[in-house]
Amino acid sequence: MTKKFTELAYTKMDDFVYGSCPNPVTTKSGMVIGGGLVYPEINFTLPGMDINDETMPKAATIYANIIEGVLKRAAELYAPGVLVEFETLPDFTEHPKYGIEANKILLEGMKEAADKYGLKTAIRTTPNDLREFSRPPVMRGGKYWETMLELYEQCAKDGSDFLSIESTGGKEIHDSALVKADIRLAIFALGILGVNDMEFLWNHLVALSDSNSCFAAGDSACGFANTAMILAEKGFIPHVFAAVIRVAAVPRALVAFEQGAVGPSKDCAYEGPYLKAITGMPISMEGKSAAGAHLSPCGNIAAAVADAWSNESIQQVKLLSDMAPVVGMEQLIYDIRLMNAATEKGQQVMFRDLLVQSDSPLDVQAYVLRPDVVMRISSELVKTQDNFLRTKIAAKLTVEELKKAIAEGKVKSDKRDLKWLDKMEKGIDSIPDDPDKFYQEMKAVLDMDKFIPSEYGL
Amino acid sequence: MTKKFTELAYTKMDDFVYGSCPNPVTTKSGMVIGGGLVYPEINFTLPGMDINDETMPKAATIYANIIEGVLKRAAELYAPGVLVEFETLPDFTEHPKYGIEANKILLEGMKEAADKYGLKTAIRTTPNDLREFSRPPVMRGGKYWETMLELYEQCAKDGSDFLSIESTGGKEIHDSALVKADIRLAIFALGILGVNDMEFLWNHLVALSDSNSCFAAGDSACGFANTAMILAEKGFIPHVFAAVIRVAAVPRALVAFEQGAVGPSKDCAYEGPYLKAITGMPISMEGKSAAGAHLSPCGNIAAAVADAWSNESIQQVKLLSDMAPVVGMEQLIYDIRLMNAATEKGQQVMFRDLLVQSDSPLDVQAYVLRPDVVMRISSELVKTQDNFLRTKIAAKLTVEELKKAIAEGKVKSDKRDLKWLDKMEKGIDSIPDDPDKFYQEMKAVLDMDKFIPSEYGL
Amino acid sequence: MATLQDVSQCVLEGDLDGIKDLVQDLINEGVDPILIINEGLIGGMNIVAPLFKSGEMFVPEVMESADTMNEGMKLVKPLITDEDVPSKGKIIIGTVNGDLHDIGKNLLVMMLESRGYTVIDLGVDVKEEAFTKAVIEHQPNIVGMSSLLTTTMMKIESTIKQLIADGVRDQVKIIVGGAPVTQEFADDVGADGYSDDASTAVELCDRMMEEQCKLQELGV
Amino acid sequence: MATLQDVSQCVLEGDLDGIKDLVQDLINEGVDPILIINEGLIGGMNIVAPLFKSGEMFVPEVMESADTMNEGMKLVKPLITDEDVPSKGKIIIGTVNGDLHDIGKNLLVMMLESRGYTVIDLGVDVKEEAFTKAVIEHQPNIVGMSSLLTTTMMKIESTIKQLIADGVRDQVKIIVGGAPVTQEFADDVGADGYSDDASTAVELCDRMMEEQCKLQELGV
Ligand code: B12
Ligand code: B12
Repeated sequence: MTKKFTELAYTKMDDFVYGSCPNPVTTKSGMVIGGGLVYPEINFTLPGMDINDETMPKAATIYANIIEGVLKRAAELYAPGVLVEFETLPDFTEHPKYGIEANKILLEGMKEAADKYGLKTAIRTTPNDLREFSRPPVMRGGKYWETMLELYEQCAKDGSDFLSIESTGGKEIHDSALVKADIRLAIFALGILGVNDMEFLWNHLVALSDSNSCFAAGDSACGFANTAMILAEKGFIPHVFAAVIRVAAVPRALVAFEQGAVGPSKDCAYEGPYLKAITGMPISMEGKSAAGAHLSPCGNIAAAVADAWSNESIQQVKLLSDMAPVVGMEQLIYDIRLMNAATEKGQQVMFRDLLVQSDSPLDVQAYVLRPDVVMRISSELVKTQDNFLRTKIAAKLTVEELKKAIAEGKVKSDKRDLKWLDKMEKGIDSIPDDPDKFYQEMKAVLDMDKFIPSEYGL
Repeated sequence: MTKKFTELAYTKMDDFVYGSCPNPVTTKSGMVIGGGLVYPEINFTLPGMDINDETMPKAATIYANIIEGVLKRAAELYAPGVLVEFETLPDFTEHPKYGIEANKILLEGMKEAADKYGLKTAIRTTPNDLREFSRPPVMRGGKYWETMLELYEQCAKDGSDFLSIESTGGKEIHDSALVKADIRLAIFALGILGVNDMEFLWNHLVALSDSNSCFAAGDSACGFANTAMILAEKGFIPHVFAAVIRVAAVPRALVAFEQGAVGPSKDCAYEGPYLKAITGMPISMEGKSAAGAHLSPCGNIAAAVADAWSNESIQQVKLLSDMAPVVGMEQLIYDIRLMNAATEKGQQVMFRDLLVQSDSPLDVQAYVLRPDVVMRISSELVKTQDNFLRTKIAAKLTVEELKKAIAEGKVKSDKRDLKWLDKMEKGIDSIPDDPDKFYQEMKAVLDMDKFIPSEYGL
Repeated sequence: MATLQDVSQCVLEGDLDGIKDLVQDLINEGVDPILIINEGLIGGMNIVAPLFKSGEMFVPEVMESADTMNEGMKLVKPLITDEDVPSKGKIIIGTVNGDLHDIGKNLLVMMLESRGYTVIDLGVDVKEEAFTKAVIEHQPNIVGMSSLLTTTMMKIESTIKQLIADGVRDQVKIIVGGAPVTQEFADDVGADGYSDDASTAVELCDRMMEEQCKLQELGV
Repeated sequence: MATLQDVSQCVLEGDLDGIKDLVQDLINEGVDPILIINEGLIGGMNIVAPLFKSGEMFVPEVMESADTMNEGMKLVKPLITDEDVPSKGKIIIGTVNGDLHDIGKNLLVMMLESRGYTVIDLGVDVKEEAFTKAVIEHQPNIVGMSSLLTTTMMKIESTIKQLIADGVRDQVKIIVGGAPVTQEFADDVGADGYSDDASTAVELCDRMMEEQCKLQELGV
């Protein structure tokens, strides 16, 4: 019963642009995400504090202040609507009552803003993946799984519009792949462990969403590709490695949509453009206006085909003007005003190309987000339905694209990049097309204390 | 010997665009401000702390960390150059040795970045206007004046590229004009007190710059028009009042250029577009990326004709990604990348118009920054050389522009706006064209405890 | 025939010309001056306050209302003793040592005055000792300090220390505010209250005064 | 004939295949094993460290160098007593209670090990008591705690309190780090050191160990 994506959602490059997509999603309040306008997606988090029964009232007040502040500013700046994300901190998932309470506070704040300003809003609830609290992670049952579902279900019932997660299946292996810049290990983690877990997880989340009249929105390779991006940004691993991981993470994220997710995909999923190209569903992205959460080499290009534009998250601390989330809201709104103004004038493609042009020659990670690159690679990915093979192909094609781009001087590169691209190419080519065979090969090097094969259906 | 501006610096609207101007300025490091590219102007300030001999080493370390951090990030993101602003906190002007030390630390950090990354930089040194520490302010002599000059002179000798100030002459009267929304009083403060003080002050600063081979860059109506903007943003005074104050502040700021300043004008001088239209000299502006310093209704349009793009200033505090000034640097660079990418493609006018279109229909303060409005009003301002009359005309024309725009539905307005526009119009019309006559009239309502006429040549 | 409601309406509208006749009428009719003040004049400002808080009135309008109220007061005050002039409490306010930011503080003063407080404005750049001196001289219920600079916020702390050293800290409640100031900072330096805008600052003072009354009733 | 410099070059290049022959050669030539370790193997890592800090080497390359060093160690270690194996000090490291962020801590572990420290990695989500237990068991010189979440940074404080309560706080130096942690926070909760990246963290540990040595020399 899973969806198959056998062809691209776009035939014309000019349609592949921010703000609109073939399969928009309409929220309870009537925001049409992917229907033409880019919306701001606001994120926030608590300042330094402990979470327990004693401090929860304080945390509740902070959330109430945040939502009141950001929506007030959004109304003052005439936002066309606001997507709110509640990404839980671990305590709020471990103790679902905390998470449920905070989620309700946000829903109330949204209702108040609707009454007071007529502001349209919607909320994405994103519990953190609790399952990794077991070491090795227990993915398909047990108390963490149950607890997580409890939070999802009640938030859905309480009125959340979207459910998301940054799931971590396979991360326990991928972490060492990253610091070793070991592409074979990474592809195993993403293309076998990650993909298998996504099938299990999103099958459940879609069912849960369907029966509670909310939307399953999508996942993020945050624990994989964003960790890689941060490590590359700190100069710890080659940028080309992070770029390849980004694209290799696409098939894993795609699984959510095969299982029935409808978007907008998670803001921190920079693999979003590929998802949009393949599924035609709306995506959320983050870039320069998320710099308070993490630095990145894709500040502008990330917006090129985004349908929601996010600040990723920032603590409730006071800056000189106002609280940091209010500042984030203001910046997001000005960004989307500009994008939407271009659309209004029919100049969205031109604006998209400026976003692209401004970043893509400067970093390989930005380069792989170019709409043309996205389309080229995606058109190959849809030719197979095997998500492991897709992962391998994604990595291989990215290496090829980058070699070519570097050779043609289309993107700045580090003198060490070619060596690493060669190394990755060799690694990828040594991977068999059959996942079982690959798993057998990998057993020799896998740290079996770190993961439980049966939790991944192996 | 003062310059006269008798005609506009532009004949074609399409030339009036960000990044370039008829009279660019070349820094010691070879950055050409107004020569085609928009540069980031980075600003920062200390976190909560006392300043004294004991804490100065700590403050020095903080400044050293800031400059190292921001220039490293600028280099990583391939900034074409960076303008650094050192805007002193009062202690650093009152005790010039502190200010001189901090300025030197920044200069050293800039040198290091040049050596390490080949990054071009320049520094604007902006002592705060110490003269208002006397109450009523003593503007033309005394210890505060001497102290301030001491700081300027040494920083210039040490290698600063630009000297600026946010001077406050007349603010002691303008403050109450603002909270009363009293346009007559405001015009007196700006057009007589402000203008007179600017003549005195900038005559000195230009001489000082000339004899120390640095540039006199320009002033800002921060204490006048930005205070108005902030008050309007908080809903305390009508937005239309703040919009009129903005334009009424232009003649005052122009005085610096008459005295020989060459730009780039101060970032927080949102009156910059008028200055550029009239003088053809480069301007610095701030908008959405300065939201951490203050919220504003001009986040995008502020960039429309900017030659440097600033974050105004933010404390050295840690956000989740990095220190706040580093975050600011990243955001500025992505903003200017986009603007410069458009220029590269020859699309700068189109991009300018998007910046304009995205804000100008939504707030009257944004509306008065429209390039066409700027040109129209400026072309009237150059017809007289009397800066008092210019101030009055600026206010009058702005009221007319806004009435027309509101009537034609070109800009959103509050239902109370027309009443206030009428009120202002009456007030302005009641002002005689002769400044002496006006001063005589005003004597009846002026609080003579608050200012010393002779300090303004009255 | 003028009513108390006419008076409060007149205050609301900031009708400086109309207020005298209305108040004089009521005085002539023999209405209790205290009633004119509380239900007419201050009554008007009680309508103004929430309108200001919700953004429906601008500061200059509030100031006109306050001026109108004061104009009315001028007529009524001579009819009652000084002690009977209702004051919600006495508040001393200043921007701290080294800081010249004025406007936030001024708005606070205006809002407090218009809500019935007696306010002594010490101005800007107020040295630590000047606060003590003012406390001794004016015996206020509340001391307010404004700081807009990260490098002067510590002066809030040094001022509180000064008040302690001078033995007057316990006589007053201390409230603080300004751009870099936060509730946490207020707690850290031992202030009694913080607010980020003038309207809620008034509410804060109201709560403090109520508490003080309760404590007095309890004889504490 | 192999030289000590060949060994360190081999470590720098992360040449896992070449190291054995080189080290064996030196052993056969009768070179002092301690010298092989200090000047050859660790010597190589001493070149690696600054290259990593300045961004000229990537983590995977540093890891290869470290692996190469360890491969060489395997041959030398049997020739000397355990006490003679040089260790700069013993460090216990973990990500605090409730926090699963791993990578920053892992990099720290790797850098410390490759600079000659003996590191015991307690993993992630390490409860307060588990830190105490590990201190008692391993008697480290330094305890490192990593926290990446604003809601787990307080666990640094509670862990330090636990160590105090269990009477082992004074036996160790405590260093802390992670995204929300700052020097100020470190000072506030009573940690001894903070660093925002792995390279300077090693330098921090070096300074701490030096101090400890000096104190020991003084007989303190
Ligand atoms: C990668 C990442 C993840 C990965 C972790 C992968 C892994 N195996 O560790 C995944 C996706 C799993 C993840 C999960 C979550 N994360 Co996370 N994550 C990040 C991210 C993007 C980068 C962290 C990282 O690995 N950096 C690279 C390393 C090398 O740097 P580092 O950790 O800072 O370490 C260096 C220094 O700090 C220092 N150091 C570190 N520790 C120590 C210790 C000592 C003693 C010393 C001296 C030095 C030191 O040295 C290190 C090397 O130079 C950060 C963003 C950020 N700004 O940090 C968010 C971030 C920390 N995560 C965040 C959140 C919210 C979460 C989740 C709750 C999200 C969710 N709802 O699912 C979960 C929580 C999981 C849990 N229970 O802990 C937030 C925290 C917000 C907050 N309130 O604090 C952040 C800041 C992102 C954001 N802005 O929203 N995350
Ligand atoms: C206008 C302004 C000025 C004007 C002041 C005009 C005047 N007459 O007051 C001028 C231009 C003169 C000025 C000068 C300077 N300024 Co100034 N200024 C501002 C600005 C833009 C707005 C302040 C304002 O009036 N707001 C409007 C009022 C209504 O709001 P408010 O002051 O916050 O007050 C409200 C609440 O905070 C609260 N409140 C205030 N006080 C109190 C007290 C109590 C007891 C309570 C309960 C509540 C309360 O109620 C008020 C009403 O709602 C701020 C930006 C900002 N984010 O605040 C910078 C800002 C404060 N200034 C700044 C700086 C650096 C300076 C200068 C040093 C600049 C220079 N180099 O010349 C000088 C210093 C002068 C001095 N010695 O003090 C920085 C401070 C940075 C830092 N490190 O802290 C800021 C943050 C701007 C920035 N981001 O760079 N400034």
